[in-house]
Amino acid sequence: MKLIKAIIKPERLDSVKKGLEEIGIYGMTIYEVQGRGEQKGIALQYRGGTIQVDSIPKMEVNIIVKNSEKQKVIDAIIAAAVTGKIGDGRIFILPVEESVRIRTGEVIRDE
Amino acid sequence: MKLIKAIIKPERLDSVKKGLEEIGIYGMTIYEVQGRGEQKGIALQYRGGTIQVDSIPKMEVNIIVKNSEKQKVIDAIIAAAVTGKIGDGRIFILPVEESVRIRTGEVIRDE
Amino acid sequence: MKLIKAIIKPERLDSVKKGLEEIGIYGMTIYEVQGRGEQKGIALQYRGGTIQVDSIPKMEVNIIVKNSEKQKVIDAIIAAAVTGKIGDGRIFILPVEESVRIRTGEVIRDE
Amino acid sequence: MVLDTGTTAWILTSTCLVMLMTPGVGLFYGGLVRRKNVINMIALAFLAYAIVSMQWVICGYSLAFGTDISGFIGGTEYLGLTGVGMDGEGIPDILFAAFQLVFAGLTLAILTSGVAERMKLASFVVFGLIWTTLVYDVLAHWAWGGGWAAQLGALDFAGGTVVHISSGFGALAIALVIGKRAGFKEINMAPHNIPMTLLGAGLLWFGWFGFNAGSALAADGIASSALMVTNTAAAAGALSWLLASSIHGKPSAVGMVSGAIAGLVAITPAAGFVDVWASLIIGIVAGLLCYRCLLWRLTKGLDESLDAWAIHGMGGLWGAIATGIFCSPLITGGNYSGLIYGNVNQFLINAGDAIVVVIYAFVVTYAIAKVINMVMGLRVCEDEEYLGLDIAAHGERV
Amino acid sequence: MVLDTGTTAWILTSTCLVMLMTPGVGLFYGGLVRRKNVINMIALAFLAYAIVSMQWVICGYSLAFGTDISGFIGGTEYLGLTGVGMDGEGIPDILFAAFQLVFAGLTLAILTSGVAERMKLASFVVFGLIWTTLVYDVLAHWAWGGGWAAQLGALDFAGGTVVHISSGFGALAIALVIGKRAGFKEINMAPHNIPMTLLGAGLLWFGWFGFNAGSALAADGIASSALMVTNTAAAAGALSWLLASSIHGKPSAVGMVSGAIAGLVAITPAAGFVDVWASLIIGIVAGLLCYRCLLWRLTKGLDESLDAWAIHGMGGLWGAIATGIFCSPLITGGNYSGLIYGNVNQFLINAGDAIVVVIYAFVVTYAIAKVINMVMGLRVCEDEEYLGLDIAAHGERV
Amino acid sequence: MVLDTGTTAWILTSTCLVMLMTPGVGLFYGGLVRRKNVINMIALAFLAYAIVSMQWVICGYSLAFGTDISGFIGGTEYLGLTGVGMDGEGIPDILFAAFQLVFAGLTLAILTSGVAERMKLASFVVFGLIWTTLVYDVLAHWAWGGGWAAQLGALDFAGGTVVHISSGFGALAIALVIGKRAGFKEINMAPHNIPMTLLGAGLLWFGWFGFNAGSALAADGIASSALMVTNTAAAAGALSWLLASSIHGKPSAVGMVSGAIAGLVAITPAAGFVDVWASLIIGIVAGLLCYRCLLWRLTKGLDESLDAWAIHGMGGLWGAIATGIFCSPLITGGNYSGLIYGNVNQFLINAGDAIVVVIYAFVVTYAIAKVINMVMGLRVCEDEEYLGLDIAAHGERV
Ligand SMILES: Nc1ncnc2c1ncn2[C@@H]1O[C@H](COP(=O)(O)OP(=O)(O)O)[C@@H](O)[C@H]1O
Ligand SMILES: Nc1ncnc2c1ncn2[C@@H]1O[C@H](COP(=O)(O)OP(=O)(O)O)[C@@H](O)[C@H]1O
Ligand SMILES: Nc1ncnc2c1ncn2[C@@H]1O[C@H](COP(=O)(O)OP(=O)(O)O)[C@@H](O)[C@H]1O
Repeated sequence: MKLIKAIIKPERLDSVKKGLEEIGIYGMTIYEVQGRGEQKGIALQYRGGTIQVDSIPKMEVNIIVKNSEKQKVIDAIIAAAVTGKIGDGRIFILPVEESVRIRTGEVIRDE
Repeated sequence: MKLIKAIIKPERLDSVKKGLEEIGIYGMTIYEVQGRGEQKGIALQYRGGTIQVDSIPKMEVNIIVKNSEKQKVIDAIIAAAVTGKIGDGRIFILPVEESVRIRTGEVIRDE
Repeated sequence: MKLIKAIIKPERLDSVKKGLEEIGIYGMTIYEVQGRGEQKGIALQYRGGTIQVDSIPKMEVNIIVKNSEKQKVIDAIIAAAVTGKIGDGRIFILPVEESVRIRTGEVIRDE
Repeated sequence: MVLDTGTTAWILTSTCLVMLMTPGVGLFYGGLVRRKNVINMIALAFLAYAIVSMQWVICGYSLAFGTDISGFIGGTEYLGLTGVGMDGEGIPDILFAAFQLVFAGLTLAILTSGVAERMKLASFVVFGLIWTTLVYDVLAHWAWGGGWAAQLGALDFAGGTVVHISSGFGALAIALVIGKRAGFKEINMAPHNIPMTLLGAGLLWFGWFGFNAGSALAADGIASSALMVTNTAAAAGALSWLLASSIHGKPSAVGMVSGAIAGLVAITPAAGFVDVWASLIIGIVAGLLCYRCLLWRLTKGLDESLDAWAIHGMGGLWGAIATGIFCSPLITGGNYSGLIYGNVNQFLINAGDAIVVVIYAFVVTYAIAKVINMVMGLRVCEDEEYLGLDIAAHGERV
Repeated sequence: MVLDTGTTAWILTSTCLVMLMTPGVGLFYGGLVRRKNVINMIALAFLAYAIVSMQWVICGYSLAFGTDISGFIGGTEYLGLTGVGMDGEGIPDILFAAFQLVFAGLTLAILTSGVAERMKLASFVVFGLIWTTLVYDVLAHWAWGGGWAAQLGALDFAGGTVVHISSGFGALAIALVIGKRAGFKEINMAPHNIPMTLLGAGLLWFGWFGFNAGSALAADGIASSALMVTNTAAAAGALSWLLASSIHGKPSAVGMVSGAIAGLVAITPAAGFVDVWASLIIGIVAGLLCYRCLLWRLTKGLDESLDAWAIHGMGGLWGAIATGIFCSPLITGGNYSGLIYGNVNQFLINAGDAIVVVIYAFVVTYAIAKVINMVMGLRVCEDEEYLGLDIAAHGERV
Repeated sequence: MVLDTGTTAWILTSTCLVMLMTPGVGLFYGGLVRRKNVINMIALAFLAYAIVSMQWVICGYSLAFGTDISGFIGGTEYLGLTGVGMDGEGIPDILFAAFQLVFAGLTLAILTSGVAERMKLASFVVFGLIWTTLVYDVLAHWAWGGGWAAQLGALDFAGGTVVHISSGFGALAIALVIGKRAGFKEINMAPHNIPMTLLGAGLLWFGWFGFNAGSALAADGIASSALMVTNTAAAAGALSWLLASSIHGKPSAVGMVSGAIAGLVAITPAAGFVDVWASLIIGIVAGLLCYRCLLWRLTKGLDESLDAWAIHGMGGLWGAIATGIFCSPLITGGNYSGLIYGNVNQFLINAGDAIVVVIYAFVVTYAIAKVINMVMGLRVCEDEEYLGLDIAAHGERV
C-alpha cells in the first residue's frame, strides 16, 4: 500500500473529493495545514517595499491506496487540483506496510 | 521503527491515551483531522431526501515505536478505540528510518 | 527522498524557518498538533496535589528533501529548535518514494 | 397618573437590555457545548425568543395579565394586544407588554439547557409554544397578574419564581424525559469555547440591570437600589463559587461567571426589597449552594446539561426564600418586611409560593414533554446526535 | 418646547444603541466571509463609522438638515456643527445631530456587503466620503430634512429609504462595478464563523430598538409602540425565513437571523405608523420576499456578496410600500392613514418615493464607483484577494 | 433639588453601559494575548470587577466620597454604604454610588495589561484590593470627592486622571516589578484573535458614551455635547493611528481601534468642557501620540504588554493637559475656560494635577507591587507561564 499525501489549495478540496469519488475512492483524511513552497510564498507590493507572505493555508489530503490504484489516484488528484498557477501544491508518495480496520480488527496488507 | 497512524473517533481519544499509558507508551502526537471513510460518511434522512455528510471530525494519533512494540501498541489502540460501529477508524503503519531527539541531538535507529 | 517530520515548540517555528532558509530550504508544510512526550507532559503543583498536563501544543514541520540534503536539514532544525529544555521535540525520518508537482505534473524521484 | 418620560425612557431601555440577555444566554450556553452543537445552541435561544414573541402578542400577554380568573390565569380581553394602548400609568401599556415579552422569551431560552445537543427543532417549537402558554403565562399571572400568589402577598420582584424556578425546574423535567446525551460521563464533553461563555456572561450581567432595576417600573430610588444589590449579589456569587471551585480543584473561569449568574438569579426576586448587606449574603450563599447542586447532579448522573436547574432553579428557589427572610421595611417604605425583621408570615408565604411553583413547573413541564415525546419525539436520532446538530439540524458548520 | 430629561435620556440611549449596530454589522458580515477576510470585514465597519463621523460633523449634518435648497439638499449653515447647540426642542440640537450621525455611519457599514473580500482600503475611504455626501446626505434631506419627499408627505419613520434602500441598492451597484470574487460559484465560500454572525445579529436586534423606537424622538407611546412592532416584525421575519429555508433544505440558523433582519428592515419605515397586526404581516412577507431575492441573485450569478441588496434593499423597498399600505390612523392620532384605510394617496406617494430613491441610490452609487474605479481602482490585486485581505490589507491574521 | 426621572433613567443606563466596558476590556485584551492565556485574560477583567464591587460597597465609596480629610481622602461615614439612600439631588445617592462603582471596577481591569499572561490569581486579588484602596479611591477623592485637586479647580470630567492615568501608569509600574514575559521580543507574541479585540473595542466605544455623557450626571445639553465630542475624538483617533500605522507598515485593524480608544481616553477628562473642533484635535493628537508611545516602549524593551500605559496612561495625560488648553467658556456656560481662551491658570492647574497623579499612581503602584512580590510573589512559575494560564491557573482550555 501507499500513502498519498496531496497538499492542495483549499478551494480545490471539493473538486478533488469529487474527482476521487468518480474513480471509486472514498476513504481519506484531511488536514488543515500551512504551506510554504519553493517560491517562498507570495510577495505583496506595498508602498514601494515588498512583503513576503509565506505560510499560506493549504489542505492536505491523505489517502491510503493499494499499489495498483496509486497511479489513477495521483492522476485524479492532479486533474482536479491543477489551476496552472503557483501554489497548486505537491503530492508525495510514501510506503505503507499494513493497515488495520479498528471496527473489525481486520488487517490489510498489500504486496 | 514504525510510525503508527491511528485515526479514531474524537471521543475515544482519552481512552486511547489511557490504554497506551497502561502499556508504557507516552510519546505521541495528535492531529485534529476530517475524515471520510469508505461508507462516504453518514447519510441523514431529511424530508424524504437524503443528505450525505462526509468529512467527519476525527483525531489522528501518531506514535513512533520500536518494531518490537508495534503489535502491542496496535492492540492497545484497537481495544481502546473500538465501539463496533461504523467510523471507528483505521490504523496505518509506515516505516521510519530514524528518529532524533532535538534536546540532546541523540539519534535513535532501530533495525 | 525523505520526509523529515520535526515536532517543535511553537515559539521556535520562526527560527526554524529562518534556519532552513539559510541553507536554501523553502518548501515545507506545517501542522498545529498536540504532543505528549515521554515525560507525560508537565506536572503542575497545585494545593499540595499535582496536576499532569499532557497534550501540549506543538508545531510539526514536514519537509521533503533529497537524500543528500537530509543531514543538513536535520542539523539546521536542531540548531534552530533546541533550547535544552524538556519538550524540545523530535525529528522522525521516513522514506518517500516519489513526489509530484501538481502545477506541472512533473514527477520527481530520487534514488 | 400620566406618562412620565423618564420612567418611559428607563423601561424602554430595560426592555432592550433584557432582550439582549437572550443572545447572551445563547452565547453562554453555546460556549459550553461541544463544537459540533454551538450553532444549534445559539439558534435555540433566538428561536425561543422568536416563537415566544409571536405567542405573547397573540395570547400570552392576555393570559398573564388579563383579568384574573380564579386566581389561576388571566382572561382573554387582551388577545392580539387588543386594548393595549399607547397610554398608561407612568409608562404606556404597550411598553409594559413589551417589557414583559422579553422576560417570557428569555425564560424559554434558559430552559434549553435541559435539552442541549439533542433536541429536534420542530419538537422544540411545539414544546416552546405549549410550555410558554401552560407554564410561563400561568406563573406570570400568579405572581404579577393578580393571581393567587399576588393575592396572598408573595413577593417576587423580578421573576425568581416566574423566570428562574420555572425554567430551572422545567429544564430538569425535560432533561429527564429526553434522556442523557450519548456517552454522558464516559466521553469528554468539556466546554469548547469558554471565551464565548464569558462574553455571554458579560451580556447577561449587563442585561440583568434592566431585568431587575427595570422591574421597579420606574426610574427612581427603588430601581437604583435594585441595581446596586443586583451587582453586589452577582459579584459575591462570582467570588464564592470561584473560591469553592478553587478548593475543589482549580479556580475555574466558567465557575466564576456561573457564580455571578447564581447571584443574579438569587437576587432577582429580592432586588427591590433588600439592602446591600442582605444582597451580599444572598449572593455568597447562591454561589456556594448552586455549586453544590451542580456537583450533586453530576454525582447523580443527571444530564441537565448546562445547569439551568442548579443555577436558575435552585438559585431562584433560594432567592424566593431569601426574599421572605431579608425583605426590609427600610427599602420598601415599610410596606413589607421579612423574617429577620420578625415577620414570619412573609417568609412562609414566599417559601410556600416557591414550593408550589417548583412543583407546578416540574410536573407540568414533565407532562408536556412526555406527551410531545410520544406524539412526535423530542430527540434527534443517534446519527444526528453523533454528527452534531449544527450539521444535522441546520446544515451549517463552524 | 423646552428640553425634557426623559426624552433626552432615551435619545442619548438610542444613540448608543444605534452606534453598537455598526460593530454588529461588522460581526454579522465578518462571520459570513471566509476566514482570511474576517478582520478586514469587521474593520470596514469601524472604518465606515469613523470616516462618516468626521464627514458628518464637518459637512454631512448641514447638507442633510440645513435649510432646504430646492427640495434637494440642505444648506451650509451648520458646517462644522456651527450653531448646533445644547438647547433644543425636547432634546438638545447637538443630540439630534449625534443621533443622526450614528445612522449615517451604520448605512455605509451595511453597504460593505457589496465589496466584501475584495476592496482596496484607500478606495473605500474615498468612496465612503463621496457616497455619504452625494447619496446618504441627500436622501436624509429628502426624507427628514424638509426635502421634496417630506414636502410631498412620504412617510419614512426610521430610515427605510434613507438607510436601507440606499445601502442595499448601493451595495448592488458597487458590486456590479467591482465584479465578482475570484472563484465565485465555483469554490466554497461558506460562512466561516456562524456564531459570530449570530452574535452580530443579536447586537443588531438590540440596537434596532434604539433605531426605530428612538426615531420617535420622544420617550412616549409612539416610541413604545414602535418598539413592540419592531420586535414583532423581527420575530415574524425570522420564523418565515426559517420555514422557507427548511422547505428548501435545512432550517438554517443564518437564515433565521437573516429573516429577523429582513423583518427589522421592513418595519423600519413603518415603525411609528402601524399596529402590531400589520407588523406581523410586514415581517412575514419580508422574510419570504428577501429569501426569494437572495435565491434569485444567486441564480443570476450576482456577487452582491452578503445580501445587503436582498435584505436591506428589497426589505426596505417592501417596508416603504407597506408603510403606505398599513399606516394606521389609530396609531398616528389620525394624522396619517394608508391604503387599507382607504387612502390610496399615501400608498402612491410612498411607493413613488421609494422607487425614486431606488433609482437615485443605484445610479449615483454606480457612477461614483465607476469613477473611483477608473481613477484609483476599487479592487485589490489577484494575489491579495487570494491571500485574503486580513494579511494583504492589514498585515494581520486570525 | 428632587429626583428627576429622566436624569435617573440616563444614569441608570450609563451605569449599565460602563459596566459592560469591563467585559469589553477583557475581550479587547483577550484577543491580544496568545491563545493559551485568553481565558485568564478575560477572567481577570471579571475578577477585577467582582472584587472591586465588594471593596466599593464596603469601604471604597466612603474613602472616595466621604467627607474630605485634609484634601487627601474621604471619611468613613459611608462604610457599608450606610446612609447612602434612595433619595438624592437629581439622582438617588445609591445610584451615584453604583455609577462610581462601575468606574472603579473598570479601572482595575484596564491595569491588567501590565501583568498579562504571567500573574498569579491570588496575588492579583490581594493587589487589586490594596491598589483600589490606596490608589483608585484616593485619586477619585482628589478629583471628585472634594480633595485638593477639586479644591484647586483641576478639571477632570469623566476620569482622565482617576481612571486612565492611574491604570496606565499603574500598569507600567507593576509591569516593571513583575518583569517581562518569557521570550519577550524573541518569540512571536502576536494577537491570537483580532476579531475578539474588535468586538471588545466595539463594546468599549459603546460603553464610553455612558462613561463620558453619563458623567454629566444629567440628561441634558452637556451630556449630549459630551457624547458628540466623545464620538468625534474616537473617530479622529482611529483615523490618525490608522494613517500613522499605514505609513510605518500596513494599516492595522488593531491599530485603528487602539487609536479609537486613545481618542476616547484623551477626550474623557475634557468631554463636558470642549467643543467639537477641540475634540477633533484632541483625538488626532491622541492617536499619533499613543502610537508613538507604543513604538517607544517597544524599542525600550518594556513589556507593559497590552499598552495600557501608552494608550490610557499617556492618552489620559494628554487629555488632562488638553482639557486645560481647550476648555471652552461657551460649553461650560462661562464657568471655565482654558489656555486658548487666555486662561493660563487652568492649563497650569490641570497639567500640575496630571503630573502629581502620574507620580502618585506610578510610585504607589510600584510600592504595592514590590511588597506583594516579596510577600507572596506576583508571578506564576516558569512551567505555568509556558503552558499558559488558561490551563495552569484555571484548568480550562479553549
Ligand atoms: N519540500 C517540501 N516539503 C514539504 N512540503 C512542501 C514542499 N514543497 C512544497 N510543499 C508544500 O506544497 C505546497 C505548494 O508548494 P509550491 O512550491 O507553492 O507548489 P507549486 O510549485 O506546485 O506551485 C506548499 O505550500 C507546501 O505546503
Ligand atoms: N483509504 C483511506 N485513506 C486515508 N484515510 C482513511 C481511509 N479510509 C478511512 N480513512 C480514515 O479512517 C476514518 C474511518 O474510516 P471508516 O471507513 O469510517 O472506518 P470503519 O470502516 O472502520 O468504520 C475515516 O474518517 C478516515 O479519516
Ligand atoms: N514516540 C513518539 N511518537 C510520536 N510523537 C512523539 C513521540 N515522542 C515524542 N513525540 C512528540 O515530540 C514532542 C516532544 O517530546 P518530548 O519527549 O517532550 O521531547 P524531549 O524528550 O526532546 O523533551 C511531543 O510533544 C510529541 O509531540
